[in-house]
Amino acid sequence: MDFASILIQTLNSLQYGLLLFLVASGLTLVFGIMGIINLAHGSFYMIGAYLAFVLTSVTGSLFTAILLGIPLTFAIGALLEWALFSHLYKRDHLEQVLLTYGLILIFEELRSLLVGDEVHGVDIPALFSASIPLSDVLSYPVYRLVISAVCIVLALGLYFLIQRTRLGMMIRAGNHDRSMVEALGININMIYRVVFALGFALAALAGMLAAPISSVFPNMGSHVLIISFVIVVIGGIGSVWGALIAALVIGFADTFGKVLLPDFSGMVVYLVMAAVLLWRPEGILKKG
Amino acid sequence: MNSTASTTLKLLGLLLLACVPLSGESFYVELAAKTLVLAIFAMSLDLLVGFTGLVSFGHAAYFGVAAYAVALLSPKYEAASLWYVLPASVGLSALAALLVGFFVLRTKGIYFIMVTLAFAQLAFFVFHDTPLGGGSDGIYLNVKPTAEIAGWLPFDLDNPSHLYYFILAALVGVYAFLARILQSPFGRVLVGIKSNEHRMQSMGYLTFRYKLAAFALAGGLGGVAGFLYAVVFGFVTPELLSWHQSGNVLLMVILGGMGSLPGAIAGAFVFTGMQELFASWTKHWQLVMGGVIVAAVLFLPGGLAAVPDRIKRSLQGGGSNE
Amino acid sequence: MSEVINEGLIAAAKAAAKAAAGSAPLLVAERITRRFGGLVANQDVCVSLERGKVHVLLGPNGAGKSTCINMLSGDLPPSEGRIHFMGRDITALSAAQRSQVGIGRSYQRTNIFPQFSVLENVRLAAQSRRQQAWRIFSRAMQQQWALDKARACIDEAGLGSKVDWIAGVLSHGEQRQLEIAMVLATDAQVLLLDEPLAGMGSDESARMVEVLKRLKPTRAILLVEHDMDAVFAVADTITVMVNGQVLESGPPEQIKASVAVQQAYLGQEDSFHV
Amino acid sequence: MGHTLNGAFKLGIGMALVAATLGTSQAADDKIKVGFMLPYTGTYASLGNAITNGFKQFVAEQGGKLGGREIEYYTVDDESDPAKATENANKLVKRDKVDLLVGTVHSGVALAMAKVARENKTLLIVPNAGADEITGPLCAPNVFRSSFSAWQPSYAMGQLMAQKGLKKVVTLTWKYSFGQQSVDGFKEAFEKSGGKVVKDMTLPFPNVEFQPFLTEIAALKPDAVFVFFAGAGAAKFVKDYAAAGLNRSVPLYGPGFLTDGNLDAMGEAGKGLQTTLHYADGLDNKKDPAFRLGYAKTYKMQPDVYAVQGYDAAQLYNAGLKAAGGDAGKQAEVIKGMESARIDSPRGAFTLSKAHNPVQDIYLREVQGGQNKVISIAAKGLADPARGCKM
Repeated sequence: MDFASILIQTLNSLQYGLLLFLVASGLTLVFGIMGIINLAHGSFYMIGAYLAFVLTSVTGSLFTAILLGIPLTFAIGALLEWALFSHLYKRDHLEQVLLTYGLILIFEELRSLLVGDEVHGVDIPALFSASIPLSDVLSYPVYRLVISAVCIVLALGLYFLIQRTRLGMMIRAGNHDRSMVEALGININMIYRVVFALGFALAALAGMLAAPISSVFPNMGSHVLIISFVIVVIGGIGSVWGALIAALVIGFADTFGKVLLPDFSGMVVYLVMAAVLLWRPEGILKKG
Repeated sequence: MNSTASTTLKLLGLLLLACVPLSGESFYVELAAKTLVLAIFAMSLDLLVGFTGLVSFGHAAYFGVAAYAVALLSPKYEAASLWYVLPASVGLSALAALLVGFFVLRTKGIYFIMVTLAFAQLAFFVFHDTPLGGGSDGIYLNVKPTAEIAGWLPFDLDNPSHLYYFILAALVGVYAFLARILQSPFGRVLVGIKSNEHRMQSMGYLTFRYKLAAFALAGGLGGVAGFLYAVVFGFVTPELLSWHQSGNVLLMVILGGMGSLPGAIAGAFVFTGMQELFASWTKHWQLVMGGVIVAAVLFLPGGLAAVPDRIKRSLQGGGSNE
Repeated sequence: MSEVINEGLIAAAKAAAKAAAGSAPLLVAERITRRFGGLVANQDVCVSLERGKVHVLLGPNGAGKSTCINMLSGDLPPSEGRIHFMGRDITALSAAQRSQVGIGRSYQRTNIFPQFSVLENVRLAAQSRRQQAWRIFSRAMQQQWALDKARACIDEAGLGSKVDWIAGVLSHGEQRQLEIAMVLATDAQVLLLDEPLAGMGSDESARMVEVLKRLKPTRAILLVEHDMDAVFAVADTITVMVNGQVLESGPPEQIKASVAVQQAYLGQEDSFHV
Repeated sequence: MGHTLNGAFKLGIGMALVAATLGTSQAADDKIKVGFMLPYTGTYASLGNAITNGFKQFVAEQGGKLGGREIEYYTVDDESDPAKATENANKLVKRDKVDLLVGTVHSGVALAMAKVARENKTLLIVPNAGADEITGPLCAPNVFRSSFSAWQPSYAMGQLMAQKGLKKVVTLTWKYSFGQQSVDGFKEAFEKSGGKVVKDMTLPFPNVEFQPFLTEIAALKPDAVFVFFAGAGAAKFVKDYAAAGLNRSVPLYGPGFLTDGNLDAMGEAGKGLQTTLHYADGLDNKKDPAFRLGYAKTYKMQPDVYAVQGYDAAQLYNAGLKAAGGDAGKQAEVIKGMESARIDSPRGAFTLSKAHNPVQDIYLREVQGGQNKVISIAAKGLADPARGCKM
């Protein structure tokens, strides 16, 4: 590989890693704060992508679709938490696995009933449909840069939310000791609901952003789910920053693995995980 | 419930299963054979989930490793010897479990669930991506292994009835093996680990080793099921190692009630039965299945396992009509 | 895994234990310190346990007694300092390995197998002394030596009449006795007992004190306890801890007379009236 | 022993459930039983439906009969899942005892079906799956194909690209046998005519993150790129290729699955793409317009190549049944009739090779105005070499 290719592949790695971060951050928050293992998180990504498709075809613009989609998915998330997940906090992990596994089946079939099984494309908004020439033959799509930029902004937003706001303080407290939070007279149920809805919205937003470049198709959530698990394991449960680092590591490992070790590309990500487990069984940034 | 009655019930169940090939309906014999294979698979996972307290969400990996081992170890157009491929494939799956166990048993709780899943995915990609496994198309086992020993053929796996009884014998064998192990000092330690691992450690048990042994053992027994699956269907694909497969077998264990070997067998039958039944209603049968699962978790804490107890209790409650 | 590497060390410690059965202290902690992040839970604590003696650890809640016992039992690695058992350094051994060399403990919160019978609880403890994991086909209930030993330890702990009961339905005091039986079944030379009398009625306490007295001659005992009557009934040495540090250590008379101890306990709910 | 009782009790429930499904009765009468094993859910659902529609359209044109006999349909959704393929095929073959098995789209599943068909001597028509083996090493007297082999469109494309004077080509496909067979067919023709494949790249199916490969293509700067992709992944690939600006400097070619059914999803990015296939829009024969009109009337949508393949599967069986006087039991005569049939297909008439694969014209098509317009015939009467077939 020449230098220019390496640079461009680096750009690819960053973009893929940042998108994965968006999905995994919600997952790690729900894991860390609520202690719930959620297999349906990949479905949230799928729901986001299909929402982007449906809303874009109705409204004609991905912008509008995303603007409508964020509050909508937040609301769905809160509803799900109220209806289902709030019953799971005191149950053991096995029952959580079971219920969220059932949810995957339900979401996929609902998707099949409501939207069908065809593959659909979502148009890139005209504003970002250009490409920037990087070498004499290759251009880099502006939209991919936009995705990276949005992800970075959201990561900063999450940082601000968790470090600087009252909600963030409650989230951090809940992360360490839920009985302490309750002792402070804070409504822990409300925190859980907000965190869960936030996780749902983040995963769905990732799906919406990715829809134009990945197209929308059945079972698109399951690959994302397992990669997100790997990211959470590597980063450490509950650690948003661990998730960011891990997502970037995975982005690089996957991108360069594909080109350099094509026969083993699917495995590279998991080998990275195995190495981290040997080194630090609880992830690179374990929470207190 | 005394033990004579329970033994009688078990023998009755066995008799019932033994009668299936007499029906002569080859499709249903094969369906029953598949269910028996899944029952073996479910029992092997129950050793981990129900008896040792390790919720593995990647058990399909060992099932798949053994299935692939049969396909890869058999010559393309000749029969391999059963007495070579069976131990080899079971050994390989146990070895894979030993290796994976060394990593995953360093973690606990949610981590353990996710890490077992991720390692199963790694195994999936070994067969999916590398030249070893033939990609997503899988590999055919063109000729079933032969049971011939020095010119003498005790039974013929190409004969569907022989194959069925071979599987039934394997089921009984695995059941007896596990039942015996659970009564041994080793088995008691596993149950102790499930109940209170920390206490086991403070009593001087190096629990990691026991868990690793259990993990490898469960992997090997899952391999028995994988071996039989490959022989029944003559075809292996990476899907055998997929996380849906791991999820389904976990479901069987839970449906049957964790920590009960007959329960695991029943779970496999209930699962297959539901699948066939729902699929005959609607092509969106997974919606029904998903709904049943979610409802079961919400409204039946303790799972289906608790249902007979509930019925018993309600029967006893209304004892006056007897 | 460190558990595997230290096999040789365990064997050596066991051999030393047999050879040195006699006068020298069994367990010695030298200036052990434990930090949690910025918080110092134990600083430079020294404890020494001898066979035939009961060493009591006293102190208000949060003084660091449990942290200290956790470091001795191997549940928590010390941040600094060394721990010796019969002259061998065992600082690096895990809890399971320390149990194997002869250090047994009970927990502040009852820590048993509630679904198992009393016999099975103790039998499992006895079995831990001869781990023959490869014998997966023998029946646990036919290992006579383990059953005999379990029954003997249950008797020793005063639970002889409840052998076949399910542990979870025993009274609180009986569960504490069960814990003692389990520690005994592991052949422990050193007993680390974390508040064995907590939550007991006076009858139960008296019974437990009898048990402790019976055990004392053949073993070294570390006792964390708040019940002053019991403490002075059995103690040979008392160490008082405050804020993670040793305030004073010596025979009961010395502690009773100590001005520093009196001051430290002034205003405390459970200040001692002797 | 409470748990044993529970276990036995549950075992009873399980048995009852299985018994309940056993009870589904099978009507026995003198209709011909046709079993569809096709994907009706999942990614390939629309293909499965198109094949079924095509088959039924021909039957409807014959007054609801084939070879003068009434037809009864049995349907199994194969979910494109190879792991369930043998079991699903057995449902139709062993449980329902169909006279003709029709299926399927996914090559892996089709291979499993071919195995079941061979073992049980059930007549099988494959209406899509292009795996070379089906009419190659695994060929059998009772196994037919109404579609194509992976080799056919790719070989035609290889010839064509060499004729265009392209020298240095990079290939990219999913790493499964159909993709690799496509690339092999292409390479065979292209390198025979003096071209050179400078790099073969693969990615695991159904991975769709193409960006690293596009970067690699840009670094290699070939004269052209040959790809095999289908369905969702194909649409995405074409869009990514255009977004990377590669379509301006490195032309893209491939078998027609790249664009078929994907024209809407690709949008602008697909414009001008040239592909090879055995079917196209705007074909110059009499059969096609009539077929299209009839299909559109019945199903309220335009037919595609899959509908054609289903339609031809029905034609093929019709020819066999006629030769046997409508008696499906005389399998040898049915097979003889099918082997010698000349099928008047909407794609243009074709006959079958010795290995039972269509000998057919392969068209060069170009994406114009939302259609795969035929440009020329890339290969006339192209027959699959049927390597490894001992029939």
